[in-house]
Amino acid sequence: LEKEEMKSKHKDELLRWSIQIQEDERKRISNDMHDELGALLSISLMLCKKISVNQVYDSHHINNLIELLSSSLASTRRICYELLPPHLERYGLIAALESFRDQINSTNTIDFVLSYPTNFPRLPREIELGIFRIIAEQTTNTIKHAEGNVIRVSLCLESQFLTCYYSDNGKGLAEGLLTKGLGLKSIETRTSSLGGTFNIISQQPGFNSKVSIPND
Amino acid sequence: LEKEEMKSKHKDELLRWSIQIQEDERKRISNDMHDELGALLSISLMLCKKISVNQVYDSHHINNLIELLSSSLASTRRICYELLPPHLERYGLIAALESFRDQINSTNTIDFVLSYPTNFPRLPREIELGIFRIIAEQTTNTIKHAEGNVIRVSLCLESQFLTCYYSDNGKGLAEGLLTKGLGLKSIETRTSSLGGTFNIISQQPGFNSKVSIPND
Amino acid sequence: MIEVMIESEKIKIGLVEDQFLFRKGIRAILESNPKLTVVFETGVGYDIDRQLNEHSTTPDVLLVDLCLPQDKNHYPYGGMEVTKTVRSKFPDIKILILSVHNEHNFIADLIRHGAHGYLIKDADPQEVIDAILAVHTRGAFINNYTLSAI
Ligand SMILES: Nc1ncnc2c1ncn2[C@@H]1O[C@H](COP(=O)(O)OP(=O)(O)OP(=O)(O)O)[C@@H](O)[C@H]1O
Ligand SMILES: Nc1ncnc2c1ncn2[C@@H]1O[C@H](COP(=O)(O)OP(=O)(O)OP(=O)(O)O)[C@@H](O)[C@H]1O
Ligand SMILES: [K+]
Ligand SMILES: [Mg+2]
Ligand SMILES: [Mg+2]
Ligand SMILES: [Mg+2]
Repeated sequence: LEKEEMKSKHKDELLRWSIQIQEDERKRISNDMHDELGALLSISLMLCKKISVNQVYDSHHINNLIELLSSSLASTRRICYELLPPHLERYGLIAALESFRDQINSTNTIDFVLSYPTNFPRLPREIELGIFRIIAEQTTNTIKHAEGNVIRVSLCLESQFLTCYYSDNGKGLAEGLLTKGLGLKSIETRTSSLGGTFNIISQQPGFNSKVSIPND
Repeated sequence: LEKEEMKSKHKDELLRWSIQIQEDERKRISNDMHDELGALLSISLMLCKKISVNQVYDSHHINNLIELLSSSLASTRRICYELLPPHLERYGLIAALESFRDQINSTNTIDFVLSYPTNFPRLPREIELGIFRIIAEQTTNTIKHAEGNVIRVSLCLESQFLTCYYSDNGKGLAEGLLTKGLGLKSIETRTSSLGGTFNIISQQPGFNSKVSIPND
Repeated sequence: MIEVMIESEKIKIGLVEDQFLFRKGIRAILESNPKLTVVFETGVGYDIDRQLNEHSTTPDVLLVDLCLPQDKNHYPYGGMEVTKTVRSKFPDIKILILSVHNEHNFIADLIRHGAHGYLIKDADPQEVIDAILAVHTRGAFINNYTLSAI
């Protein structure tokens, strides 16, 4: 019974985290939009009004405007991409991960290696989305904390389980890490909402983890 | 023990809902941004490039641009506002609700009446945010489903509890409503994450509900 | 030199795009070119065949947005669906897709379903005009990223 109580408390905790993560993200996006996009657009509008008052063609202003609008569009695309990887729903997990890998690799600072069985099938939407988010979250962590330069992700489909191994060659978790940030918490809420498990494997160098999700 | 199992299953369900709600919102915002903002910004940029090639002042293009940029800015603001009610963190729940009420009332189709005790204190961030979201969600429902024209919200602070009564004068819930949308589910996950309760009161005409949150 | 085109020799363009301001802007850009005229505009694609049938002038080239409003039963009806319908019922009309997305899978899929070209919405205005001329005279417009997608 005590064990049941513990479990129940942990579930309350997961729900609280999940909502905290959501509100955190809302705040981040809202700030991004306000500070980045909002600012760029306000200046653009001001410039335009100025051109309209002057009633002359001024290549300096127009070039400025082109630059401002290009940045606004880039930041819109970035925010959209983060919110929903565009390939995922239509073309599935593998297409989305390949595009994600290519994007990471194009920065030339990290070598992202992705492997999966051939003929990997489409899976239920929430599993595909969940696995994608979990891999993206871990990748962010590697980039932010690990000081490594290789990421390996491999997906395995065995009978009733989808397993996702993640590893990097960085400095690994500090011994006895106690303070989880929202990143690891979001991985836990995800895995748990899919009825699966998330384990950090600490025997090996670097950061290593395994996510298992039932798929039936 | 069976009751414990039911509770545990319900908690799993709440967590799944919570994540589904989050992903749904991400998708909605991403689509809004892509289709609205993305398109507006793209054509603005194209117009600018056209002006830059022509090297002449063209009032028609410039007026177009001003219209496009104003519209982009408005849509950025709308998305930001939905993500994070602007007064909440700085000025608290009451200020945010007053601003929300004024916005609803300015449409002249619904009379939103807000009441609360004088000297209503600041509460923990997650409670303020939670109550705000719950009221906003119910307001959306009234506008969408109720065909009424009055909303009453009243907040009470008693010893250890914050209570929020919500009512409208619309047609009320259909008898024996079974299919909850994400709106009512999000209210449940919120209340539950705050350790509180959400009840729909069905004896009265219109839609009536009560949310209670412990505040200690 | 001032080029004067007889109206009937201009390339006739149709716009399928749900954003009014985008239509207005692209129309201004296209019509400032003497070889082009916009003869048809719509904000929805789900009854594109009926709309084209009822319209007096059939466009030579349709500029089609990738994301369009759902049909009356709330099913998606975007550029992909418009492409399929128009290709089967109006085989002479050339289709150029316009989109904010610059994603390879989308592009390859659209070309496979018969679109004659694909442009991102913030392309250079000259590229849009080149694309229209290319699909009209040569039947296809393949720029570099379309090539790398297919
Ligand atoms: N790949 C990694 N290599 C080394 N340390 C890591 C790695 N991933 C996580 N950590 C450590 O674990 C901590 C918790 O990670 P978590 O993602 O939960 O939070 P965060 O990244 O600090 O913040 P947030 O994800 O909320 O932005 C990190 O602060 C970091 O010290
Ligand atoms: N104030 C109300 N008056 C009348 N009916 C209501 C009211 N609020 C909710 N309902 C009914 O309850 C149903 C469920 O509401 P809920 O908010 O959960 O979902 P939704 O509004 O249909 O969709 P979503 O909120 O996910 O956009 C509604 O479809 C509607 O039939
Ligand atoms: K689009
Ligand atoms: Mg992190
Ligand atoms: Mg609702
Ligand atoms: Mg569109």
